[in-house]
Amino acid sequence: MLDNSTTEIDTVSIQHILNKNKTKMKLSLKVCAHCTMCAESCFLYMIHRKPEYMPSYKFINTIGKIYQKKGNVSREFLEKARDLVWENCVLCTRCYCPIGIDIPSMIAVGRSICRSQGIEQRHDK
Amino acid sequence: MEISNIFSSALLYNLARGPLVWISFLVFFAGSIFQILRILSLTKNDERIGIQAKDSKNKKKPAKEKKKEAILSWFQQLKLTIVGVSPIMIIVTTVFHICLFVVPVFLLAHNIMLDDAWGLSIITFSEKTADILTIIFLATALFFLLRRLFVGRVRSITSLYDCFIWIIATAPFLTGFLAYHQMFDYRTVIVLHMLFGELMLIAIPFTKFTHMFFFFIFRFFVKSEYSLGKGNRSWY
Amino acid sequence: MVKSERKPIEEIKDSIKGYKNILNIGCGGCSSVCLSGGQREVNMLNAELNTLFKAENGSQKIDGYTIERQCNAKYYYDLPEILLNYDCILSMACGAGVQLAAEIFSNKPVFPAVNTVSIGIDRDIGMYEEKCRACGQCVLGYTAGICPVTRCAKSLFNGPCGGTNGGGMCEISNEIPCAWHDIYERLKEQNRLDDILKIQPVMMWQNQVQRTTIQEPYKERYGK
Amino acid sequence: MKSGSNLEKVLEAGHFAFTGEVGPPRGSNVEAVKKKARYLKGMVDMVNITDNQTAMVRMSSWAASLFVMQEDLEPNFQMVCRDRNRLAMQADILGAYAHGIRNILCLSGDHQKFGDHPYAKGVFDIDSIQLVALIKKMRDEGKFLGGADIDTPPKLFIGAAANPFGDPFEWRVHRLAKKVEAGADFIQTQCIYNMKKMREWIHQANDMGLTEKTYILAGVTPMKSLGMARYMKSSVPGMDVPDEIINRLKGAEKKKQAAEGIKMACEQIEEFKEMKGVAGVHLMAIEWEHKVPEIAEQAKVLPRPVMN
Repeated sequence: MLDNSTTEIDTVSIQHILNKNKTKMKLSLKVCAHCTMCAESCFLYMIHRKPEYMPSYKFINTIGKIYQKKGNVSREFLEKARDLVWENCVLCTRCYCPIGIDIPSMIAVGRSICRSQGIEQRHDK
Repeated sequence: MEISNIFSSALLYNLARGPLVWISFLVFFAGSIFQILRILSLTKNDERIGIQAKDSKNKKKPAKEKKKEAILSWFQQLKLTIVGVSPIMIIVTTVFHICLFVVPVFLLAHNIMLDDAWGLSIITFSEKTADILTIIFLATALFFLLRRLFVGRVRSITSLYDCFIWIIATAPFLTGFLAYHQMFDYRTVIVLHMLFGELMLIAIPFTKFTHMFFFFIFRFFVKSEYSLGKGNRSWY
Repeated sequence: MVKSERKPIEEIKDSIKGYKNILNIGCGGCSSVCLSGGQREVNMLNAELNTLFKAENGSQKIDGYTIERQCNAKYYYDLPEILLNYDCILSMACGAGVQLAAEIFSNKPVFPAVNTVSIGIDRDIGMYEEKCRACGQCVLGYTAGICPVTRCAKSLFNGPCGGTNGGGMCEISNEIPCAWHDIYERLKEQNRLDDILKIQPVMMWQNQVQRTTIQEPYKERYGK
Repeated sequence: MKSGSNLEKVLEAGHFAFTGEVGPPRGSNVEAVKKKARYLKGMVDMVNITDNQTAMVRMSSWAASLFVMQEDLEPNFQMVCRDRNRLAMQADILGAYAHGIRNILCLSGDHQKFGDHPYAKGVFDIDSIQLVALIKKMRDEGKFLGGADIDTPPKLFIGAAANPFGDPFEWRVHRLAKKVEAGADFIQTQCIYNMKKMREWIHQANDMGLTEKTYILAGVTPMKSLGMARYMKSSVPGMDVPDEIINRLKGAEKKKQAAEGIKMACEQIEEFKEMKGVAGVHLMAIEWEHKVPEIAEQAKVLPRPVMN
């Protein structure tokens, strides 16, 4: 079922990026216990104290959802994802995960998917 | 036939305690090996990531410097780790996972069955200990559930799937507990217990439970800032 | 990115002597990436310092706060209010961050807690290699992507000196590869040796005065 | 004549050149310099005055050169890129020339790490090849590096060093070519022990026509003892000491090792005299200046030609 707003999104190139990182990403998404123990390791979470700054929240709601929808996401979705992977994350690569998930690389894939659709970091904010 | 009758039927009972046990163990072990190999295949035993620096090849190990006397006691250092950040969570999760493993493995009843089948058994807890551990397990599981439902940040990333996984993990213990105490219809409860246990075994390699392998491989064998071992593997 | 390492604890402690309430500001940028001054290091340093303070007389106290990047004023939004309760700042950012913090909070003393080491790459977790000295006149094009200014101990531009040791190592250490040996080998492989047969003229060093970089599209805006 | 130095004249006239070396003292002891110089008087065509050799602080090269001149010896002012930026270099060149110094040797310099001030800031503003080009520009164009005209340009005979042994070997002759192209009038090589490699290198230089454009003086350092040979092999950067040298010294009695060392050096000099492309020998008798007359005698390079 295709959403109308996905028409301007190049799903094929998103899927290409998804496939390139498939095994690692899917496995990481699968094993995440949703325990939220990563929260305090993010200094942005410590400043804002909002779930949207939790490392797990950031990857589950970007790359996680994109995998779930197999790349069929709307521009609005990616614009929201942009804020999660750029505004809410500086990719300082210091997130703690009790299970050992490589969160920064997931955020990085989220960024490259956004970029592939011309959705880039906002500098005017 | 009423639902309760299905679960107390002899057919299901025999199925659950016979072939289904073997099938679930088979699936569990085969699936586990598959998952472990798959996870390992995602990493490589490489000294360095990316282009190798020429010096890295013939770099001698530097002589060990005298370790500076630590300012912080071991306890203070521990407090700086995740243990200090989320102490309750760490204690609860540790207890939860230990019980999850030891209760079924060292349970007397399970070992008697093992003995019946193969004539071998391992040390077991007394029934009373097992009972207490089960209660502790159920309490920690309840803690997780409440946390999932009522702590905002946890709820923000909770889906139905998480609840489903929680049920699979908790149900064998709950039904085992009920069966041991002969609450409700024993026959129904024990069948449910067996079915849930088998479901969990099958689920381990293919669901979120896979973090059981992922944890050991990534925290001990893959190097990262937080690795617990001297891992020298890295993501490819 | 910029690589830095923490100063010895004695030096840090000595620098903030006499200040009661200290705020340790971490940086989520480079010093966080190179494990020298992110939130975790802030917590670690503070724990150590507070332990030492307590052991002495307990009149000093240090707290921590980590911001996105200390080299950009827009990330300082929370700090003015927080700083009302503190009489000095310890910064775990690189030299650039420390200076901006000192400029923004010019009424408060700012002390560095890390030594800025280099512009480098991440060779491995906790292992960084210097790669660039920001000389402002990049020569990597003819040196096969190997910087002679950084990697050659004598910053030579026209080939290896006479000191190279066996196996292509630098004269200063048998464990440091000779930059020019590597340049030669890589260019040979790429069949580009002509690049270094020409005599390279002297460098016009660009890093001898403080530089302000204005990108081309912004030149008009800043009236340059 | 580019400079009119004694060395230039000797080489121009086609004589086999023989040059020596003196290290300035670690202090202001004038007599020490002069004493060392006196041993070399009449024995060599020119004497190199080292410049903070091995990065140890010593009397400055140009100052020691002046004292050597007072002893009627022609100095070769060594200049390393480690200690001076382009301003100081040009200033020293002008001053040295004004005082009558006519030869200069351009070197990168040992890294400061080896010396007594290991944490000094190494200048390395320009490298040795660029220094050669700089001096050539001052001499031939009469211009500073910055382009301004020089009132009375320094007419120096420009030297550069070469190490035929450093890695990568194939590159070494190209580096020589760059130095020649930059304007090196003469080349003094690193101490040579590995004659096989030296022959190969000279052969390459001949093939490339480099030996026609510059004079190559082969570096010779007599071994004082077995210990020195071992030290040179293991600890001196860029040195190639083959095992046969060590073995030959081992074969000699301890007391006769020095004599054996001198004998080996003389054999080398004999070979260099015949080697096409080698215009002379640069004898680096390190802290052994008093032995130079004996070596020169034994090497049959005396008497030195007197030019005018």
